Amino acid sequence: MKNFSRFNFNSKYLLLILALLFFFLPTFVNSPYLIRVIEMIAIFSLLGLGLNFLFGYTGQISIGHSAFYALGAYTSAILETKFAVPFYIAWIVAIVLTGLIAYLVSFPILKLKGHYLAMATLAFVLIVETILGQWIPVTGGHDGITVLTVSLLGPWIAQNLYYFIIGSTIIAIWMLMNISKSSIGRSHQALRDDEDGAESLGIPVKKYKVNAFVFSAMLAAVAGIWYAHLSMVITPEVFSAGVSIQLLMMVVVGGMGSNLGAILGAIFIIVLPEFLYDFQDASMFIYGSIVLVILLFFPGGLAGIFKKVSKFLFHRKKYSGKESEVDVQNAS
Amino acid sequence: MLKVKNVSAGYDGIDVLHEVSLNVNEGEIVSLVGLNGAGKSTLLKTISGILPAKKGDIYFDDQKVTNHSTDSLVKKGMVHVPESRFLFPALSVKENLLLGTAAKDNKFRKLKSDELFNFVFDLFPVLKERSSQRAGTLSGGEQQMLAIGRGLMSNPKLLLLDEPSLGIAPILVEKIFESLLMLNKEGITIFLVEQNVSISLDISHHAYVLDLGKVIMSGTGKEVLNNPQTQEVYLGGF
Amino acid sequence: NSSSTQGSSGADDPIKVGYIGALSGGSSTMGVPGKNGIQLAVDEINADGGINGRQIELIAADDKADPATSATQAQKLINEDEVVAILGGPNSGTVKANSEVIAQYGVPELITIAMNDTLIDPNSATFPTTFRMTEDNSYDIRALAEFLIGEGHQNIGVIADNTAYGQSGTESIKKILEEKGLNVEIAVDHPVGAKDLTAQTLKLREANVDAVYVFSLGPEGALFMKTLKQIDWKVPVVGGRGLNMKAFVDLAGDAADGMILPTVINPNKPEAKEFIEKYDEKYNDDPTHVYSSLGYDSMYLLAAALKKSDGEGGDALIEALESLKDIPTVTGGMDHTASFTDDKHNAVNENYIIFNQVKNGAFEFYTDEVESGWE
Amino acid sequence: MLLEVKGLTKRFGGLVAVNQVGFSVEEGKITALIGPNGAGKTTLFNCISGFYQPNEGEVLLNNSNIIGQPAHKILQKGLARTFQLVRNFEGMTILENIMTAAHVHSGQNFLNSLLFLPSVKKSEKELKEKANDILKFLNLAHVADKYPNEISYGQKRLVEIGKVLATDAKLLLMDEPAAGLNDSETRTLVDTMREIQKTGKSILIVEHNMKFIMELVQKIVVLDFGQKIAEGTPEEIRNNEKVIKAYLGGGKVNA
Amino acid sequence: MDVYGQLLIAGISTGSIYGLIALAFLIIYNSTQIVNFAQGEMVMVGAMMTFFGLSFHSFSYLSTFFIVIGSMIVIAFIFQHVLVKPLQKQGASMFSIIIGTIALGIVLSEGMGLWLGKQQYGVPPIIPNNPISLGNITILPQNLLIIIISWSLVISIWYFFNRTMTGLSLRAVSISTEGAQVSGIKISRMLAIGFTLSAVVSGIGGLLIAPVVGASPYLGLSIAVKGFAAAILGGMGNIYAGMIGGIIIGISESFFSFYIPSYAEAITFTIMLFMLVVKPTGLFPEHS
Ligand SMILES: Nc1ncnc2c1ncn2[C@@H]1O[C@H](COP(=O)(O)OP(=O)(O)OP(=O)(O)O)[C@@H](O)[C@H]1O
Ligand SMILES: Nc1ncnc2c1ncn2[C@@H]1O[C@H](COP(=O)(O)OP(=O)(O)OP(=O)(O)O)[C@@H](O)[C@H]1O
Ligand SMILES: CC(C)C[C@H](N)C(=O)O
Ligand SMILES: [Mg+2]
Ligand SMILES: [Mg+2]
Repeated sequence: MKNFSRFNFNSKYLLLILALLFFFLPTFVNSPYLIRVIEMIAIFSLLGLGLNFLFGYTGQISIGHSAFYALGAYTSAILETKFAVPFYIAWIVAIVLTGLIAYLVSFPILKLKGHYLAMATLAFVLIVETILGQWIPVTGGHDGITVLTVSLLGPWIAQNLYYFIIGSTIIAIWMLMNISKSSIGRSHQALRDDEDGAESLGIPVKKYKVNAFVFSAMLAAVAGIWYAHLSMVITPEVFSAGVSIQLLMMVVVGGMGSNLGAILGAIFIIVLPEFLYDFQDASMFIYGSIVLVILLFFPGGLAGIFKKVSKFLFHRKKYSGKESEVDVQNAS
Repeated sequence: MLKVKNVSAGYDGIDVLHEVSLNVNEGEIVSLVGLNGAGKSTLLKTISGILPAKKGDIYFDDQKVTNHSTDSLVKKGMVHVPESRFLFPALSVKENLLLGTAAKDNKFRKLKSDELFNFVFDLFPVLKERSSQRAGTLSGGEQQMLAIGRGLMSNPKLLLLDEPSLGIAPILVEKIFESLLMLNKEGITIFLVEQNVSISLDISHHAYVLDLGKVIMSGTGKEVLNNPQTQEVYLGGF
Repeated sequence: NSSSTQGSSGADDPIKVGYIGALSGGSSTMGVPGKNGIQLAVDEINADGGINGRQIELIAADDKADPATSATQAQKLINEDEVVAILGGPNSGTVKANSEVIAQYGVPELITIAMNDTLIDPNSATFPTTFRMTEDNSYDIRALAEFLIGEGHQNIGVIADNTAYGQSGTESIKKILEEKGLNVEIAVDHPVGAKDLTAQTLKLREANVDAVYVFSLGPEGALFMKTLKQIDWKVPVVGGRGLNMKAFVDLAGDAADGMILPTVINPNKPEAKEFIEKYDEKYNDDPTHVYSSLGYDSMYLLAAALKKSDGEGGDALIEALESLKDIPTVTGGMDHTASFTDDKHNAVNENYIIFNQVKNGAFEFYTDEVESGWE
Repeated sequence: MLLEVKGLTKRFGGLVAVNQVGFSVEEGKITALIGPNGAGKTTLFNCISGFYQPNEGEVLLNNSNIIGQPAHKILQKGLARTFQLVRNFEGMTILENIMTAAHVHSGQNFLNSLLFLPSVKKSEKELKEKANDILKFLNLAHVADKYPNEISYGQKRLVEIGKVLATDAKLLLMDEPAAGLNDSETRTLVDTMREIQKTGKSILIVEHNMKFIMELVQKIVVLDFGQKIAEGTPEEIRNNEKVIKAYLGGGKVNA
Repeated sequence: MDVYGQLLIAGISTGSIYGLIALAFLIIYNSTQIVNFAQGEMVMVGAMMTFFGLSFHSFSYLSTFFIVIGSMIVIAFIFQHVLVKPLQKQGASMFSIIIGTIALGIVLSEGMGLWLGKQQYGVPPIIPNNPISLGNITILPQNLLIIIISWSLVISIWYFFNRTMTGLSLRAVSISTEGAQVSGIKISRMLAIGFTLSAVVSGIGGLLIAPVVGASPYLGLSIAVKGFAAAILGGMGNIYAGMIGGIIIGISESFFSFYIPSYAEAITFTIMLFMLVVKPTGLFPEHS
């Protein structure tokens, strides 16, 4: 169907090349700024991939994804800084705890559908945001928590955090790629299209929804951990409901239902503003307009454009052949 | 009353109908038969303006109405009861029926029922019983009755019916066809797509056979029904 | 580690200075005038021959009041644009996020507007190179505490918004007022964009306080004043810096009359008057001139240090900043001057705060005889 | 007995849609459920397949009560159903639709799919083969790569059948599989159903097409106003006065 | 005792604002199935145009009212013809349309900010704002006005949707466009009515709240969240439900703000979550 573009990395080789490229990038480019931008893209890709799986694949809307992003970041930061827990344990606890909370929340929440689900997830992030802002002894309130990355992780890991971030993102892409070409992936799409229909074919709809919810929350937790250690200070604003809305926008602009789209969306949302500085006051206005243009003229999102371009470049013959076929039909 | 001239139409660049021509004269019942996928529903959708015609022309009451909007055609008296019914599942039976009158005058008028209700309720008493039930919870057959009932509410001149017997119990199918005859006698022209050819051709003045988007045969209802080819393809085996 | 590579290039190249603040979103009410004030100063300095002959180029980055964006922008200004110094914006939260990044590179940051108490600590390991033009919340609060004592109030109630500004303000108010022997009977908060503050107001009234300290921004502050009027509770009110918005008096109408609140610009001061005229002629987007004047002063302060370091960044500039002494400012009392030392990174000195009083729906000069300052 | 329904009742507010109905389906046989519109046939199907909770009664599948179990569990126990109105997964091709229907017994789960273990790869291949076989069997091979909204109504009905076949269920509940088909197509469907029966499956059908029913089934249960009014062989039912009066009518339709 | 009465009055008047925004959500939803995430920005446009008329140009209230209504009609037109129609034409999913409304919201607030400035502006009250007392309880005339106008709007629009042919047709279009088509309903006209009505209600909302909370290009989000919550809590299928949802949220916020202000909003949202879990399609289910 046209609504959901399902363009994906169709080869593991492409992924491998990407992985190698990003692993060796720092040896060629010596720009901390560029590295930071790539790190932020990777973090948002993790968020986008998870959300896309939940939303583009399973059809469960969430306007509360930044709550899980926050849970990952805060849990690891609190454990490391307030309880002196070694970072590797803190990270595992953060991911597992976020998954657990997602699991508990998903039971009542996933009973809801469509707009009701949207509101419930929005309420969830607003509640989490309030707690982060008000529970001062634990979360530091709006002053947040300062994470002294170097002393917590040791200089070597702190210096090479980039590889952890990129590595985990590549693994996440690989996993989702696997899902999307397996029967599990199709079953998730099936319940997106018709819940009763899926249920009648033996697909445990509820369980699959919960799986997707928990998995995407855990990916968000990983993103949160990276963000906390990269930025070294976390405050509730970083994880606000507004960020959740941005994430949703990112997935749709990238191309709903497409893993590639989630990544292109992340690039878009991080990089575009960098180009808009020259417009100063008008930058957000232009940003919003560009999003509108993409939605209006490129239904498949950025992934759709990407697909078209690459089809044009690499399969020129086949493509133009098909095109002319259609033309003849139209003319007749 | 209805003239279809060399109409081609289809979906997304793929033509389903190829230069179809046919006529429905005022006061007649005309049937269209054909195998699954022949393009019968596509033709009805093209006539009623749901689907654009890519080529050819459609005349209604000697007026060219090719690609006119569905609502303007309903206003002119052409009503389509589609195969997929397109009811309003969340609205009550009564509201569904009322909406059949939407085209008549769309002022900010207050809702009220009129004698048309009684006509439909006489035809399908069960709808009266269920008048405040949500259409979405009706049984399959009840929904079909509601779709036909809604079509009748606008007091049409020409009724395009796509498989009215779909999902209807035998005893009621008889009743529906009797009513069609009655409606026809009252002056409503009917263009009918029906799989149950033995009964539909039986009451039709005229019939066309569609195959792969082309009209391959036409004649009076009886002629088409008794044609050996029809017998084999459409009645084969029973 | 890379501070030696920063700054000084060719003698004719402009000296690049960055500004990170909210240029869009709600906080742009402060961030944009801040930037314009800086630009006004830059234009004047350049017209005047620049920094020892070199021009200043201002590169402004929009952080949308988002901490994550702010940190990335800091990275960009330092690594790509190679600025020698960064002027920090109006939101404490984003300044906090970017100053950690900036400090890593040994680049000095001079905060223009943000007031959180914890932003400045010359002896901290994480942001030893952060400076601030304006003073912190505590400075304002001390001044108002003295005022409250002078008026004979004892039991004080606090209402604040639940942002970084309001929350840290409340903490500081509690601490300072108690220190000064006053009693903070109750503190309530409310979300930004609240449409109604009846509950909070009633709660303060139930607590029987002698005076109320409002630490919210303009619109909610006005809502509070209107609610006071509605329930007919005539209690003396003092406010925080965030109320210095035209929206506050516009919305409050006569409900805010009599209220005392601190500001940084004294209309009777010739330098301030001149600034106001120049600024309004060019931009006219900051009716209270609080944020634009702070930006303006910040840039002059930085320029003074750059002259000393001869356009050099890094340690040289930090040293230069730390040795600034008695630089005149358009903000502050009649003859206020600013200075830094190696353990005083807040620029202002005694005699900085001015009190306004709201009268007939406008801010009016009340007094610059304000006892205040550092402990 | 493969399926036994006992004293089943389902109410919607004041309306008793199914009223104390009991009947059984024998292994390997095709049984029909007929009755006027609104008699409660679809409601009964929904109760048996786990989509509705009946107010009273039991449903025994292989002698164990399945009431209260979720629909997917009931399918895993071997009972599959089609819907009266076709419902396909719009975002997938017909082939993928069928593959999805075969998913339950594929052995794939979230974890092994995440890692795409060799077993998953193998199962994917098997699913595809199985789906292709089913499409061939139903004469739908040529629409394998089309999307559901691109095929005709009759084809959609066949896809519905394809899906329940793919689930490997032993007992298939079909709601009006012949609706919208013409006589010759119905004839073909009869053959198809017999083929299905030969593979050892049992079928319970709701259908208004009497030619189809009389030709195909071994036993008929008749509902009217939610109650069972008759049960017997096609021959018995055809001549049952009550059934003629309530349902079959004058016989013109069933000529 | 007067404390509770006062809290109740406060809850009802903020609740009425939420209810009014919810009404605007519900009008669009019940005529197009679209949840308009730019609803808050539409209210913002109403508020900013009020400021524009009253403070910028010192027009009278009446002319300002017409300026607001006029600009809302323009926005409704843009919304329908530039955003929704093209998206629907390309067969975009519900989600894409929601994101489209979010993007439109950004464009509206940023565009407004570029035009009239990104400040927060104060707007004078419509009627002299001296508190009226009812026994021990007092209320501001502006709040009373909000309550009266929003309730009358809800009642009249409910009547329109449920008791007139056009209203029924609007609901029909939202349920099934195909069904509406074959019933002879002129869909584009219905959409235009739905969009305009919703935009006008939002504009009136902006006009009413501007004197209370001021006008700023960025006031949309917070107000939309509460309005959306009110609509969801009430149930999206009923025009009046949003007002009741709004009142519940308003009163809950008011009372919890008294006892535990820091968590009042969070508690209100938690209560809403619980209510949703019990009644997954709102207090007044979509179709009773
Ligand atoms: N959710 C519901 N609420 C109220 N009434 C309902 C509901 N579902 C079904 N009904 C009613 O129950 C009766 C039985 O419906 P059911 O769908 O089982 O009939 P059926 O025998 O399948 O008829 P058909 O042959 O027309 O499909 C119908 O009259 C229907 O209107
Ligand atoms: N929305 C659509 N998009 C693309 N192709 C379609 C669409 N609808 C129908 N078709 C194709 O058009 C052809 C004709 O379909 P149509 O529904 O008109 O057939 P029909 O004669 O009514 O068949 P039936 O008896 O099964 O209802 C079919 O081959 C079908 O695959
Ligand atoms: C009100 C402003 C002067 C203070 C600023 N919002 C801060 O965060 O410190
Ligand atoms: Mg058809
Ligand atoms: Mg049925």
